[in-house]
Amino acid sequence: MPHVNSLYGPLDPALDAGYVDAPPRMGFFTDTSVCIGCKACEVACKEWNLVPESGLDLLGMSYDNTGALTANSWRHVAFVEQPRSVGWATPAFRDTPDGPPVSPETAAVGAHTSTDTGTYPGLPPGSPAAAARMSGGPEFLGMPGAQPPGRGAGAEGRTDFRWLMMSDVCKHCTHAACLDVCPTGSLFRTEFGTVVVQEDICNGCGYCISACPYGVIDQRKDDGRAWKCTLCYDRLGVGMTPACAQACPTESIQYGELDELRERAAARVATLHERGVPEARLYGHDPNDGVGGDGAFFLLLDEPEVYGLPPDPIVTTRDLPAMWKRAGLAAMTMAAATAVAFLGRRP
Amino acid sequence: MGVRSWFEGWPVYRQLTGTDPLGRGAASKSAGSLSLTARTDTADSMAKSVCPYCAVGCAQRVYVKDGQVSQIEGDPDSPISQGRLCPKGAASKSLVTSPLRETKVRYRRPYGTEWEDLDLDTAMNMIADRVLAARDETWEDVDAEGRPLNRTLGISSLGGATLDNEENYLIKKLFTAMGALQIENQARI
Amino acid sequence: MTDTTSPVPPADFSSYYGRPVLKPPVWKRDIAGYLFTGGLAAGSALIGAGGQLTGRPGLRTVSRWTALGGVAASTYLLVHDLGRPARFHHMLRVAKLTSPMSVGTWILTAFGPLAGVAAVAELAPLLPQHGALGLARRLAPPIGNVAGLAAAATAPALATYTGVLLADTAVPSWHDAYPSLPFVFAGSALAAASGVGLMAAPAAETAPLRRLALAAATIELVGGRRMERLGLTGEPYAHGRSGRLVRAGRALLAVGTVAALVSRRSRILSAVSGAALVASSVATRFGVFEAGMASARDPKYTVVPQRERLDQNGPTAGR
Amino acid sequence: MAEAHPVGFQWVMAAKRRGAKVFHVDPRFTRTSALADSYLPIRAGTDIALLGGVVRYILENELDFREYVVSYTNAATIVTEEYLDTEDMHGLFSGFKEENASYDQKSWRYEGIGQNAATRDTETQRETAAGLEHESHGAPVNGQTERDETLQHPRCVYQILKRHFARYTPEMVERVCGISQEKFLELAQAWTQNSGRERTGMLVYSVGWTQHSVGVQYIRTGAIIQLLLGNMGRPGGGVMALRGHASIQGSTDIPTLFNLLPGYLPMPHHADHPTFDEWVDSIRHPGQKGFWGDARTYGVNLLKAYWGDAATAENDYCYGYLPRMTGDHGTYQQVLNMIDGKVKGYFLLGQNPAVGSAHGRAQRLGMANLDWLVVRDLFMIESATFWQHAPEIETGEIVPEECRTEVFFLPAASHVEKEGSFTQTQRLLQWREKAVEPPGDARSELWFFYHLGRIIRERLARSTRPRDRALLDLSWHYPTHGPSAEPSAESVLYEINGYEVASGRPLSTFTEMKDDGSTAGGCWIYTGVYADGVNQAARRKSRHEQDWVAAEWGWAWPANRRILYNRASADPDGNPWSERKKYVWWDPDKAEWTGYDVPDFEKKKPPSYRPPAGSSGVAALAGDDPFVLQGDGKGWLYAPTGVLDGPMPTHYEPVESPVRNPLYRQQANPTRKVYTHPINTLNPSPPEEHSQVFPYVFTVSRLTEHHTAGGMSRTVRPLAELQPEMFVEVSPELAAEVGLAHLGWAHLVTTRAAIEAKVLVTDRLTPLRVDGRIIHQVWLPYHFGFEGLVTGDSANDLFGISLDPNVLIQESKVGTCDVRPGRRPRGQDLLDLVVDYRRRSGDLGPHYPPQVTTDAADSGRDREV
Repeated sequence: MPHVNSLYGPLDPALDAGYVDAPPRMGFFTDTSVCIGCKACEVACKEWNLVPESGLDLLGMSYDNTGALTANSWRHVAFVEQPRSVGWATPAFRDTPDGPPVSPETAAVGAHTSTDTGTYPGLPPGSPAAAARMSGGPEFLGMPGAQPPGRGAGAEGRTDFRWLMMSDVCKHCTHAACLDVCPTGSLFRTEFGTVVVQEDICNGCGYCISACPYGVIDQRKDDGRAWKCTLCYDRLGVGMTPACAQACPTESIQYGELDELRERAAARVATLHERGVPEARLYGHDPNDGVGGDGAFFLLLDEPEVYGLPPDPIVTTRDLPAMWKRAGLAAMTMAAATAVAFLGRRP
Repeated sequence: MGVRSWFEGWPVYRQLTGTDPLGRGAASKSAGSLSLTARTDTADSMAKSVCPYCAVGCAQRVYVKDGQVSQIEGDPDSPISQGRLCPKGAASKSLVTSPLRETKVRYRRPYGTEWEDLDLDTAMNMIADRVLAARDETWEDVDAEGRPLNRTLGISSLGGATLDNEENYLIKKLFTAMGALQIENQARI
Repeated sequence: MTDTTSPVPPADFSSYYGRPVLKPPVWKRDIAGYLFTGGLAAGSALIGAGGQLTGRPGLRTVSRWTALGGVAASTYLLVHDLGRPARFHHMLRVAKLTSPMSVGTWILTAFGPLAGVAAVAELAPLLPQHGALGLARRLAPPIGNVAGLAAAATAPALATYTGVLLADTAVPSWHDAYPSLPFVFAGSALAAASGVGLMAAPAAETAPLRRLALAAATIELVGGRRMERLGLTGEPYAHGRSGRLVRAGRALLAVGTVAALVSRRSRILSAVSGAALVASSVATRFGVFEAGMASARDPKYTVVPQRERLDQNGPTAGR
Repeated sequence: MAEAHPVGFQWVMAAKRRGAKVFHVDPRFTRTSALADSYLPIRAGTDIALLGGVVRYILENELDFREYVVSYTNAATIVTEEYLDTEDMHGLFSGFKEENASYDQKSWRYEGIGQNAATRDTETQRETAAGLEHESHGAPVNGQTERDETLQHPRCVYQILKRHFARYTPEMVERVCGISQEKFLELAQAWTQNSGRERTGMLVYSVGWTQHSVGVQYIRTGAIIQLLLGNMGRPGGGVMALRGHASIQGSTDIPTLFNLLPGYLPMPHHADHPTFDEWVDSIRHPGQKGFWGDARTYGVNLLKAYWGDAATAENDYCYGYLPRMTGDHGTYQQVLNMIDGKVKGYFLLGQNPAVGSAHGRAQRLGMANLDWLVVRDLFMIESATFWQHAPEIETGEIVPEECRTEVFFLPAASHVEKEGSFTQTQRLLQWREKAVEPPGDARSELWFFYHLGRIIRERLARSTRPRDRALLDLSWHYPTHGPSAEPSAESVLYEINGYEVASGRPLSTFTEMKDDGSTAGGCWIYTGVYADGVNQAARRKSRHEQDWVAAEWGWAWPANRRILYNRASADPDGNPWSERKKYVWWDPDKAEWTGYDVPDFEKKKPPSYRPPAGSSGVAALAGDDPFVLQGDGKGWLYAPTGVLDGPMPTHYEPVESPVRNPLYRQQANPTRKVYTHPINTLNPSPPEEHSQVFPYVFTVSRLTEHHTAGGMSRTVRPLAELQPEMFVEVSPELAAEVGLAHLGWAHLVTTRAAIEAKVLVTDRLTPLRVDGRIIHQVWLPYHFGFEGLVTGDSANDLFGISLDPNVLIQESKVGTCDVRPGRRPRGQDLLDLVVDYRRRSGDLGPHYPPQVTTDAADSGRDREV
């Protein structure tokens, strides 16, 4: 029977999806504070899941030439260059004779770029203004391009710099809108609590794409179906680690039982705070959040939106009962209006 | 498939009768998902290998199905790599199964403008002819003072450092016996 | 260095290279078209039933055919929009209350054949008087009447579920408009169906349609009034291409309704009012559709409201 | 390290998690910098100045690990008074000979030794890259030395070192490297504080360090620091070379290098080694300490393995068959000879010099002037299609219809299509099993060379010419199997390992080798890899089933030893320096060395052992001489012989530099290898005029997403898409100065070539203040070429050819260039552009900067000395 929390709040999703003796819920903890941006996850995923090519254009978004999670990129490593220091490091350019930072301007240029990812909507163009702010750090440093960068004056020199990297992936939400809106049952909850597109079922209706609050799921142009991370459902079934987590050289991507990962993550944040990295925070770990907690959650070093993540997503289906009520009311109004119109005085 | 079993397999029926009324999981699992398994599990064989890119020496497992490489991934047993691979190592399957790989001998004749096909045996014999000819043409027996040289400077070789030790051994052995001295490797570069 | 002649104005929110957080819907215009045809079919089925029950055979016939046409077009558009059209029947694997599209599929599955039978029953007078077909000629009208009423019974659901269809997404302007969309769509469906009736049905039978047009306009405008008041995510309903379409829809609705009310004897004015109502519905549907697309393409509509919520309340917690 | 060796970097991250502090020094802020605790932007080519600063910091503050330094290094050894330092000679050491720009090392010797044991003059050593022989052993020196263990003697190595590095002050580091004093001191403090009994620090470099005209001395400087801090031979210490190719270590151990035979035995030189005995003695240096005393055995075993029954004591084991060097026969000399028409045929075996070697244009023009070229590769690489698609086609320098080179492209087997062993960067051999058959005509190199040898031997079967005896007598019998008659790689490994001739029993260790022809073995340092007839390199015992040293995974040379010189992990008495850092120690109860690893010491020789007077070889090693392959058993802070450009590292500017050497009048390495070939023109550098024509410093390296010349990555879809275009990274300040736009085009010009690239303007690059000037650096990946899924101009085309004197490796990590906005010109206009730059930078003829600049009057402070 559906759980009282079937649409919102903390929940054991496998149990809710009808699995009687489900194994523990499995997930990813992606610790961006140790990510080296090597993209092994992107490649290992493609190799295992036979994911096609996703475009051969230089995007100028730092070292990100993938651009976004798409149907042809189930892992996406984001790169953000910012003129501020990461908590653990000595300011990178202390005492070098440089001018003001350029990262906001180059980010703005990067926002314009595109590549044919072979998917739809793939990598839509961005807004330069917003891009500029991201690379200006949390406090935007002002109008980029308003003045030419200084030449060695040193006074206005950039001292602080950090390069954030983060391997993004499907969040495998506790309350997965993509799954709930799927009209074919192609998207389904596995016994591991993960969310998977069944490629033998999907008919490419595209509803999941609009429903995902993270912009994860996407459609392949040539084949019409929706594709995303399966958390390597086939590997999980035989007790293997997902391809990306297995490849990840620095344990930035950790795979395991979600409960244990959450404990590990909390400890990691505490350690980082102790070591002078107050900007470390978790994202998607909280079962009380708007999607009931993510099966794939993150340790971030900046606001989520800087990495392209929504800051506080709420699953759309939370409001579904209210929506149906409104629809019912509207339907009754419609029927009543028709009745009144016909039952009214004959001309 | 009988009507009855078809009906009982119909997810709507499963929704109505099973534990998953919302059709979120158990009820909507497809035939494909039911039979899904990791292809490493169904491989015919697995070879223990080593990544061909850098010198860290990450261990790889190479899975083979029907005579084709079906997957290459890190070997978790390795004390060096612990099963991890970088993007290059992770792309090893694409490397060895790439459609861009050349699998036929190609020949460009002097002053030619196009590649031509050549039989492997023919190529081997032609190369042997040329090696012997170049050696004879440029052979040096002794130096000006009569000290032995035993060599040819007419033949050069430059090897990549993805050659196996055994290969390097035979290369060096053969060239040395041939008197070919100018044998070099990426290790110089 | 960017082109320093066109400095980038600072934005008041962060994002990843200004790229949208969401994937804009992949639905093509097919779906906007479907919103219209589905609504038209539903409204027409209701009007058909009204005509049937109030003895307006001309109106009944026109509406039944419109309903069938609408539902046929809807089905075509829905299937056509699929990435894998040959797998349209996979929609019938499951019945999911959480999926408005699944619910809608089942509604359509019920409505479509009923509307079809009701419409086909209108062909009875063309059948011969005797023989097997004569039997059919005699049985068809009552079957058609039952079917027509049954179709009408499902019609309001068909007209309004599409509001949920759009609202049950992460698309900011659609989701936030969830209280309004079913009413807008209900009104728009009635307006379109009334419009077709005004154009095609015998003038003598269209009186209810004039009242219905007024009711439709009332429902749509009252229901839709909240859309622009959504704050940031209401912006696309008022601005840009989508805003222009929505405004055009309103204007046409007003024009059509007034024209319908004053047209009474004028066949031409009736037709004009009908056309305006139909056009209004088309414009409204496309406007709402485009507004959602616009809101998904710009990260502002995703990030800013969420950021404001966070700043005010802290992280969303089990509310 | 995160960029080029991500999986190795996991151990850095593991250390960081446990509290290690990570410093990263690089001209540009990389993925490694992003994770480091401190990043030091450095001017490319100034590492010795930085590390020299650390040496000075240690010595001035007496922060060395004194007990280790006194006992295990040559710090206490007294040097002859003939020795003169760079302090006295404007940047040269004593013994410099202008006529051949090389050092007579006689004056560098230890006190009390009549003469350094080097038997070959230093120019010959340079020409034959003799430094490479030291990969497995120290340079020759006599065993017994005069010492002052108080380290007070003015001519003891400790004091010499202190004086030599005295001018490498934090201020000087800042002036030369552009690294602030504050940053420098942070590094020096952390390094010294994390070394000693309880702690060890590790220095990690990638082999870009070797690609400098002073590359060997870079590494020497690192080694000096690690010796002073007691970080050698101990867990968590050492100097870690991150090599860039799967078996590049193996390629020097079992070399395909002109100057080496397997096991670092030198290829004979026509003048120095006319006879077998002279050859052997030149290696073992009679009277010297250590394992090279048995060089004769190693030589005999190699020759026995090569020529089998034909090799007998009577014929000096066929020593006469070996070809002889007369000078430099290295790859760059070969290429210049190709251009001059002296080379007939060229084999390229999985190597792509058209992209991967310095001076790409010279490489391609050389290939275009051969009789024939054999390319064996997986993909159609640039070096196979130079006659079709090279940039020189566009400029008209290569015309296909006029290019006579006959090209054979033979598809190669991939690493999963053949069996064999790779030796990774820590000397660990790992065997690969064959997974599938190679497709079509693809074959292994093993197949190719075995069958080429077979065919050639068949052709010559009836030859009576003496020159063919070496081929006909060659032991060339390897079992083959399968449809394509693939030779057995294990049978080759068995021969490499060595065996008893009579019984065929595989040898277990090289100490079982005999010098009487009763054993044969192809590479003495690899003996044991096939011990007991078991392929030890194929061992794959899971890390979960053994300790952290994991001795049962693969096999490391020598003798499966994982840390070299690990005797130094115990104190002179044989006890671990500390419980935390214990590794190998003396067990007095069992009277033997024991520990986690195979002790790098004679198992039963007690710490208290002192050699009797007059002993030599292994017996001469005292119980506290941990550096068992060094002639005096000590780690060398000062190299009395063997390093051709000086006994101690000295900062010289790169051959192409916009900066006058702030430390000495001597500008660049005076002993570097120079090729005065017309094609190899070099940009002028101070004190010459016109150096401002090439005002910017460029450096190249790898991206994580690509591999070397791109033959294995630009052809692979999931990699190609991750870095799909050639680009150049520039700082915002340089972009403003030159007028470059992010994602726009730029081209870079040197006297060799002009190449174009997309521009990435990034804060990750910064200008540096060097000696009062602002120096801009740009960075390029060197992966791109004109074939493959993604293409672009090759960065290596920009370089000229200047080599390190010790190992003849080219300076391809730093050069000067001009940077201009927009795309480069095409065709003849491109040549005109380069010619124009040559005209502006002096003259049109080939240009070579002077080797010696000590009399240049412009130099700064070093005259005050």
